[in-house]
Amino acid sequence: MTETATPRTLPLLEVEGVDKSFPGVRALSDMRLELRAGEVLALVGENGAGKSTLMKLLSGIHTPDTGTFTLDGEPLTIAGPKHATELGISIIHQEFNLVPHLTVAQNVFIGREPRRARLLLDERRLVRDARELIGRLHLPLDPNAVVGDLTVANQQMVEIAKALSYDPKVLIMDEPTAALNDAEVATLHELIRRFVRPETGVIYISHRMEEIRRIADRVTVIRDGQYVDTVDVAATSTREIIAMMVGRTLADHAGPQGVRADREVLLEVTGLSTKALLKDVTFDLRAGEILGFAGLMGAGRTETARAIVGADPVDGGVLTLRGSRIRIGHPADAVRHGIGYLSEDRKRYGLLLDKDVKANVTLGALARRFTTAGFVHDRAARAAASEYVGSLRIKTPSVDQTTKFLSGGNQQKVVIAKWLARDCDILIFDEPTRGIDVGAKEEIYQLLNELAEQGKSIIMISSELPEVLRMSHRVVVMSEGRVTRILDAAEASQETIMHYATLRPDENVEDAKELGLDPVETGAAEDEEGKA
Amino acid sequence: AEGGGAGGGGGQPYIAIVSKGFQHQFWQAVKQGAEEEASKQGARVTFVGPPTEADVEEQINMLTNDIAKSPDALGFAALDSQAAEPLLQQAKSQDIPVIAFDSGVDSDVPLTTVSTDNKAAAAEAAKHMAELVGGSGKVAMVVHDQTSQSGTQRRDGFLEWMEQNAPDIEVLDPQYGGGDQLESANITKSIVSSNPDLKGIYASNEGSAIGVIKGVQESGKQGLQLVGFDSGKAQVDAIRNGTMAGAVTQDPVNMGRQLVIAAMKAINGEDLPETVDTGFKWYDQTNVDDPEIAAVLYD
Amino acid sequence: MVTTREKSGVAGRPVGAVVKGRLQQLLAFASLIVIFAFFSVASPFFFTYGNFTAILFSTVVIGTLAIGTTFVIITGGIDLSIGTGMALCAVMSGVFIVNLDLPLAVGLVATVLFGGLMGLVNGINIALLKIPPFIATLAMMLVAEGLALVVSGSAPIYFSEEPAYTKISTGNLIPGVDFPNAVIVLIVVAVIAGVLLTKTVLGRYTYSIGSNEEATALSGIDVRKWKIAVYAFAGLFIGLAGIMISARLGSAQPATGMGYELQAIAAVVIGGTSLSGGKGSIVGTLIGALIISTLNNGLQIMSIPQEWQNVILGCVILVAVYTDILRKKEA
Amino acid sequence: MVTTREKSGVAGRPVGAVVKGRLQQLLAFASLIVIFAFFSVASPFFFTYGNFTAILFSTVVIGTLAIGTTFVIITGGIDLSIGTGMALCAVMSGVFIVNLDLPLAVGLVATVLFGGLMGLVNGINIALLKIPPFIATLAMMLVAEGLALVVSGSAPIYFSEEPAYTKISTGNLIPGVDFPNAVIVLIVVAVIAGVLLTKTVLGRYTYSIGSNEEATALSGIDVRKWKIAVYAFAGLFIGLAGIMISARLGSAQPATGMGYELQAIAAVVIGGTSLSGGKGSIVGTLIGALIISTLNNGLQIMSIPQEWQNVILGCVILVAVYTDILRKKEA
Ligand SMILES: Nc1ncnc2c1ncn2[C@@H]1O[C@H](COP(=O)(O)OP(=O)(O)OP(=O)(O)O)[C@@H](O)[C@H]1O
Ligand SMILES: Nc1ncnc2c1ncn2[C@@H]1O[C@H](COP(=O)(O)OP(=O)(O)OP(=O)(O)O)[C@@H](O)[C@H]1O
Ligand SMILES: [Mg+2]
Ligand SMILES: [Mg+2]
Repeated sequence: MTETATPRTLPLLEVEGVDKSFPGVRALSDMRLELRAGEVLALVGENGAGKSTLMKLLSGIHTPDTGTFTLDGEPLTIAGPKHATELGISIIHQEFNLVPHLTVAQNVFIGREPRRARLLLDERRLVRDARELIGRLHLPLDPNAVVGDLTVANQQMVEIAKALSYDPKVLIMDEPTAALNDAEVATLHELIRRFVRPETGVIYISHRMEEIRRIADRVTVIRDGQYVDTVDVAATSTREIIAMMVGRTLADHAGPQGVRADREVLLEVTGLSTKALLKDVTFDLRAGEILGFAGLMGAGRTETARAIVGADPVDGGVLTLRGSRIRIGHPADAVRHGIGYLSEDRKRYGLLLDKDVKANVTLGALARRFTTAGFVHDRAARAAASEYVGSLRIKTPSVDQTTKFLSGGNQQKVVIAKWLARDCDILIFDEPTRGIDVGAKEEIYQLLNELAEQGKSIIMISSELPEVLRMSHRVVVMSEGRVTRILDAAEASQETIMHYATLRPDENVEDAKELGLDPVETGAAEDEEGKA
Repeated sequence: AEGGGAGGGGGQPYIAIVSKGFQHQFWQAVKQGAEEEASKQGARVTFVGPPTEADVEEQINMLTNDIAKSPDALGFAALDSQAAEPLLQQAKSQDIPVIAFDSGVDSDVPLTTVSTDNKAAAAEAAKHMAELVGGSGKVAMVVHDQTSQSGTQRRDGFLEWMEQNAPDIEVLDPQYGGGDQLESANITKSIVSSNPDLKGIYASNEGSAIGVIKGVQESGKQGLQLVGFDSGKAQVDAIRNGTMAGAVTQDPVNMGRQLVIAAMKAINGEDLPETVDTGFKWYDQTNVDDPEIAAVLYD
Repeated sequence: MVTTREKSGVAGRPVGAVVKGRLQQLLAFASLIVIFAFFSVASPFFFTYGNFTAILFSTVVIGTLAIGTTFVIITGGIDLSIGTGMALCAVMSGVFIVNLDLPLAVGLVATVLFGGLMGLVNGINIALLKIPPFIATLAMMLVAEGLALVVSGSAPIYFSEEPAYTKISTGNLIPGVDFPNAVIVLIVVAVIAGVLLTKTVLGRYTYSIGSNEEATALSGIDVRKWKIAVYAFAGLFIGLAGIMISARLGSAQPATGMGYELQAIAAVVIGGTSLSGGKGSIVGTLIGALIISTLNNGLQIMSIPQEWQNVILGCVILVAVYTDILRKKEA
Repeated sequence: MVTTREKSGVAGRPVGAVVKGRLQQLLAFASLIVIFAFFSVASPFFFTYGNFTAILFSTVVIGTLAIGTTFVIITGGIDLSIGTGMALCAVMSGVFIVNLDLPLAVGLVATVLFGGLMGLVNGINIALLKIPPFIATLAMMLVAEGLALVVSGSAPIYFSEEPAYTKISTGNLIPGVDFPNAVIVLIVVAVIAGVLLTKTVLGRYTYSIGSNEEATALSGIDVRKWKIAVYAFAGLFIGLAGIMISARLGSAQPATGMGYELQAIAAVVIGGTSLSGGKGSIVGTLIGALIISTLNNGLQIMSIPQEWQNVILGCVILVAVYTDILRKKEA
C-alpha cells in the first residue's frame, strides 16, 4: 500500500449482476465487485450481508443463480473448488477446511502431494517443500504437527499457507484475522504486502476497521446482499464506512470507569495450575465487574477459563465462590454454580451445527427454564429463542433455521444467546466478538455493560487490546501460563499491557527456577534437534 | 496311553470332544451323556463346538486347539470331513485315538463311528406324515439348515421317502429357519396363510419344531398334522396335548455315552466295532410315556 | 458435490415447514406402501387381515429392540449387546418367574430392570471408562451370550406353569378381535418412546449429545450422566424384548439372539437414523422394522426359493433407501 | 473429562513425536503380551511352537478381512459384507478352478478380482448413490449370502482334484520348517497394505476422507472416486480371504462367513482404529486380530468350559481396551 509505483486500474476480477438464494434466504442480489490488479480490496458488511457467500461463489463452492464473472477480461464459469484454484483463485475460508488428523505439511499440499511414482508419496519432499514454504512465509508452524492439535490461530496459519501455496492470482481472505492477535496480524499483513504484485490482487474481508485502513487500497461495502459502494480507503473515514455498512451512524458509547472496589468478591481463583501450561494463576472477580484478560496467543487465558469450568483436568488450585470453596470436575458443576463459559471455538465447542437456532439457544437453560417434570415446553422455548433472535438481531429466516446455514457472525450471536438464556452469575466470554461486525460489536459491548450493571460478573478474554481497554474494570495480563500483572483500568494502556504480556518467566524472579520446565522452550528445543 | 490332561486330574484319562454345535439342545444332550459316562468311568471330558453348523473353520480351529492338548482320546463330529483330514492324520501320528460321532467322518482315521442315521430317521418321519395326512395332499417343510449335514439329510430323507412311497403327496419347497424358533414361527405363518389347503408340516429339529408349533397356534389354523424332530419339553408337551402328532427322536444322550465308552475302550487298547448305531425312535401321544421312549427324550 | 452444497435447509418455516415436515414423514412410508402394494398384487394370500397381524406380530421383538437402540444411535453410539442381551433377559425372566416363582408382575419388572442394568453397565463403560461403544457393547454381547447359557444351564426354561406369561404376547386384550397383545405392547412402547424422545429433556439431550458432545458438555449438561441414562434406558427395551420373545415362545431360549442386533440396527438405519448421531425418529425406526418384516413375509408368501429371498431382500433395501434419499433431496 | 482438548504446540515435534509414536505402537502390544504371558504360565500346552503357529494360522482369515476393512473404517465407513462376501468369493473360486477348470493362477486372480468387484459395487452405492455404508454393505451381505447358495447349489465345492490349491494355505513354502503358507500370505499382505496405507496417495486420501470429507473435497480431491477405490481395494481382501478359507478347508463352504464381519471389525477397533474415521493402522489391526485369536486359543487350551469362554473373552477385551485408553491418556 505504500510503494504506489504501478497504476492500479486494470480490472483483474469482475463480478456483475450476481444473484444467489438459499431456501428462505436471498443471500445476494445484483451483486457487483471489481478487483483491480495490484490492489488489496477490502469487503465489508454486517454479519449475514453476504460476504462469505460471494466468496464461495468465486471459489466454486456454490454456483450463482444469475450473473457473470470475468477474470483478466475473460468471461468465466467456475466449475468447482479445484477449477477455481486452477484458474488462479485461492480462498482462505472463514470456517476452516482442514483435515484434522493430517499434519501441517500434508494439509498444505493435499491433492498435490509430491510423488515418486504414480501412487507413491514422497513424504520427505513434502515436508521439505512445506518447511520451505512456511519459512518463506515466516509462519510459526511445524510442518509435522498434527493440525487437529493446533490452536485456532495456528490452524488459520495453515489455511493461509495452503492458499498461498497455490501461487494464486487472486487471493480471497474471509476474516483471516478473526483468530489472530496483533503480532500475528502484522505478520499476515507483511505477507499480503509481499504477495501483491502488479498482476495479483487480494480480496480481504474483515470486521476490524483499523486493519482495513492499514492494508486495503479500496473498500467495497455491501448491505443485505446488495452492493452499496466502493471507495478509496485513504479518502474515506472509518465513520463513513461504518455508516455505509449499517445504514446509520453509530454513537460512541462510554465504557466502564474503573475498579468496583465497593462490590463483594464473588469468585476467587487461587493457585490454579494445569499439567500443560498454567502455573499458580490467582485472581479474584467482583460482583458487577468486567474483568479483562489480555495476553499473547498461548498465554493461557483460554486454558484458565477451561480449567475453571472443569473442561480440562486441573493439577492444583482452589476456587472460592461467595466465600465458600467449590469443587468443579465437569462443566456441568460449573454451570450449576452459575459459571458459564463461551468458547473461542464456536464450531467445535459452541454449537450444535446441525440443529436449529432454537435448540441451540435453549440448550443450556432447557432443564432450568423450559421444562416441568422433564417435559419440554416447546412454545416457551420457541418464544424465548425468538426473543433473543430479536434482541441480538440474529439474522436468520426463523428460529427453525439450521445453525450451520447462518453466517459466521450470526452463529456467534447464537452462542451468546445461549448463555444469556442460561442466566449465569459469572460469565466467561472467550473472544466474544470474534467475527462480529462493528455495529453488532457495539451492541455486545452494551450488553456486557448492562449485564455488569445488573450485578453479573464477566471475565472477558480478548485478543483485541482496544476492546479490553474499553470494556474492563480491571485487566489480568497473562504470559506463558502465569498471571504477570493485574492492572486497574486507570493504569491499563496498550503499552503497560504489552509490557506485562511479553514479560518472560526468567524476568520474573520468583519463577526463574522453573524456566527449564516451560513447554514453549522445550518444544522449540526439540524442533531444533529435528532439523539437525 | 499316557495319562494327564491339562491342569490336574493326574492320571485321569482325558477325552477331548469337538462337536458340530454347542448351544443347541441336541448337542447339550450329547454333552450331558458324555459327561455322565465320563464321571462313571473316572475320565475327564471337555466339550466344544462352533456356534452354527456353517462355521467349518471355527471347528477346525477348535480341533487344532484340542489336539494341542494331547488328549488321550478325541471325539469328533465333522462338519466337513475333508477339511479335518490333515488334523485327523496329525492326531493319528500323535497316537491319539479318534472316535467319530453323529455322522460318519469320511476318513480312515477314526476307530469307530458312534452315529445315527439322519436320513432313515427323516424317512420315518415322512412315513408317519404320509399316514397322518392319508396319503395325499400338500405338506410343507421347515428345515433348520440348507447346507449342514443334519439339515440336508433330514430334508432329503423326508423328500426321498415321499417321492418313492407317496406320489400323491405334494411337498412344498423346503423353507429354512436356521433353527431359530422365532424365525421358524414367522415362516410357518406365511406358509399357512399362503397355502389354505395345507395338510401337514414337517420340522427338522427342535428349534424348527417349536417354531412350527407356535406359528400354527398363532395362525389359528386347525387340523394341521405336525411332525417334528428331536425332543425337548416344548415339543413333548405339544405331542402330549395333541398339537403335534409326533416326532422322531434320536438318542443324543446315549450318543454321548457311547462316545465315551468307545473312547475309553480305545484308550485301553480294546477292540471296537466299526460302527455303533445309537438309533432313533418315533414317539407320539400313545407312547410318549413308555419307559423306553421317556428314556431317550431330553429336556 | 460436497455435503454443504445446496443443501436444502428447512428454511422459511413456521407454518409451511411444519406441514412439509409432516408430509415428509408420511412420504417416508412410501417405500413401505409400494412394497405392500406389490405383494398384494403378487399374491392373493398377502392382503388378508390374518397376514397383516402376522407381519405386525413378527415385527414385535426386532421393533422393541430397535426402539431402544434408536436412542443409543442418536447419541452417536451403538449397541451390539441387544441380541444376546435379550436372550439373557429371557433367561432371567425364567429364573425370576419359574425358578424363583416370584409373582408375575414382580418377575416382569425385575426382568425389565435387569435389562436396564445391562444397559447401565454399558453406559458406565462408555461414559466413564471412555471405552468406544462398539467395543463396550461387543464385550457385553459376548458376556451375555455366555451368561445366558451359564444361568440356564444351557437348557430352555419353560413357562408351561405360567399361562398368564404367554398371554402377554399371544393373548387378545381386545375381546373378540384377533389382535395379539404383543403388537399392542409394541405400539404402546413406541408411543412412550416417541414422547420421551421428542418431548422430554432426555430426548433433547440425546439429540444434543449426538450432534456435538463437546458443545453439549460445555453448555453445562452432564454428558456422562445422560449417556449412562440413555444406555440404561435402552437396556429396559432389551429386558422387554426378552419378555416378549420368551412369552411368545413359551420358553426362554438361552442360545437365541445372536444376529438380532444387526437386524435391529438395520431397522433403525433404514428408518433414517444416522449412525453418526444427532438425528432419527421412532416412527422411522418402526417403518424400518416393518419394511424388513414385510419383505420377509411377502417373499415367503410368494414362495420365492429361500436362497433368492436374501438376494431380493438386499436389493429391495438398497432401492428403498435410495429412493428415500432421492425424495429427501427433492423435498 | 469430556472435553479434553488435545493440543501440541506451535513449536514442534519432529523427533519427540516420532519416537513417542513408535513407543506407543510397541506398547500397544502390551495387552497381547500380558495375555500371552498369562496363558504360558497357566497351561503347559500353550507355549509351544506348534501352538504359536496354530494361533497364527487361525488369525489368517479374520486378519485378511480385517486388513481390508481397516481402510474402509479409516474413511469413516463400514463393511458388513465381508463375511458372506468371503463365502461367495470362496464359491466363485470353486466355480473358476473346479467347475470351469481354469488354470490355478487365473482362477486365483479372477477370485480376488471378483472380491474387488463386490467392493466396487459397494463403493458405487456409497459414493455415488450416497447410500449410508451400513445399509449398502448390509444389502451386499444379504445378496452375497443368497448368491453363495445359488451359485454353489447349496453344496460345498471340493478342491480334491486341485492339491496345489490347498497348498496355498496349508503347504510349507519354507522347506523343512513347519510354518503354514497361509501365515506367510497374511504377513505379505499386511506389509503391502501397510505400505499402501502410509506411503501412497490412496492411503493419504483414506485418512483424509475419514478425517474431514468436506475439506478433502474442497481441496480438489475427487472424494467419490477415492471412496470407490477404497471399497474396491478392500474388496480384493474379501476375495483373498475367500481363497484362504477355502484353501484351508479344501472346499468352498457356501453357508459360512456370517459373523466374520463382526469379528473382523472388532479386530480393527480393538487395534485402535476409530469407527468415526481418520485414524488407524495395519499393525494395530493385526494386534487386534491376534488378541482375539490368542484369547480363543488360550481359553480352550485351558479347558475353560465353553459357556464361560465368551464371558471371559468379553471381560478381557474390555480390560485390554481400557488399559490401552489409560496408556494413551498418560502418554
Ligand atoms: N448454505 C446456506 N443455506 C442457507 N442460508 C445460507 C447458506 N449460506 C449462507 N446463508 C445465508 O446467507 C446470508 C449471507 O451469509 P454470509 O455467510 O455470506 O454472510 P457474511 O456476510 O459472510 O456474514 P459474517 O460477517 O457473519 O460472516 C445469511 O443470511 C446466511 O444465513
Ligand atoms: N508452544 C506451545 N507448545 C505447546 N502448546 C502450546 C504452545 N503454545 C500454546 N500451546 C497450547 O495452546 C494453548 C494456548 O493457550 P490458550 O488457548 O489458553 O491461550 P490464549 O491466551 O487463550 O490464547 P489464544 O486463545 O489467543 O490462542 C495452551 O493450552 C497450550 O497448551
Ligand atoms: Mg462470513
Ligand atoms: Mg484463547
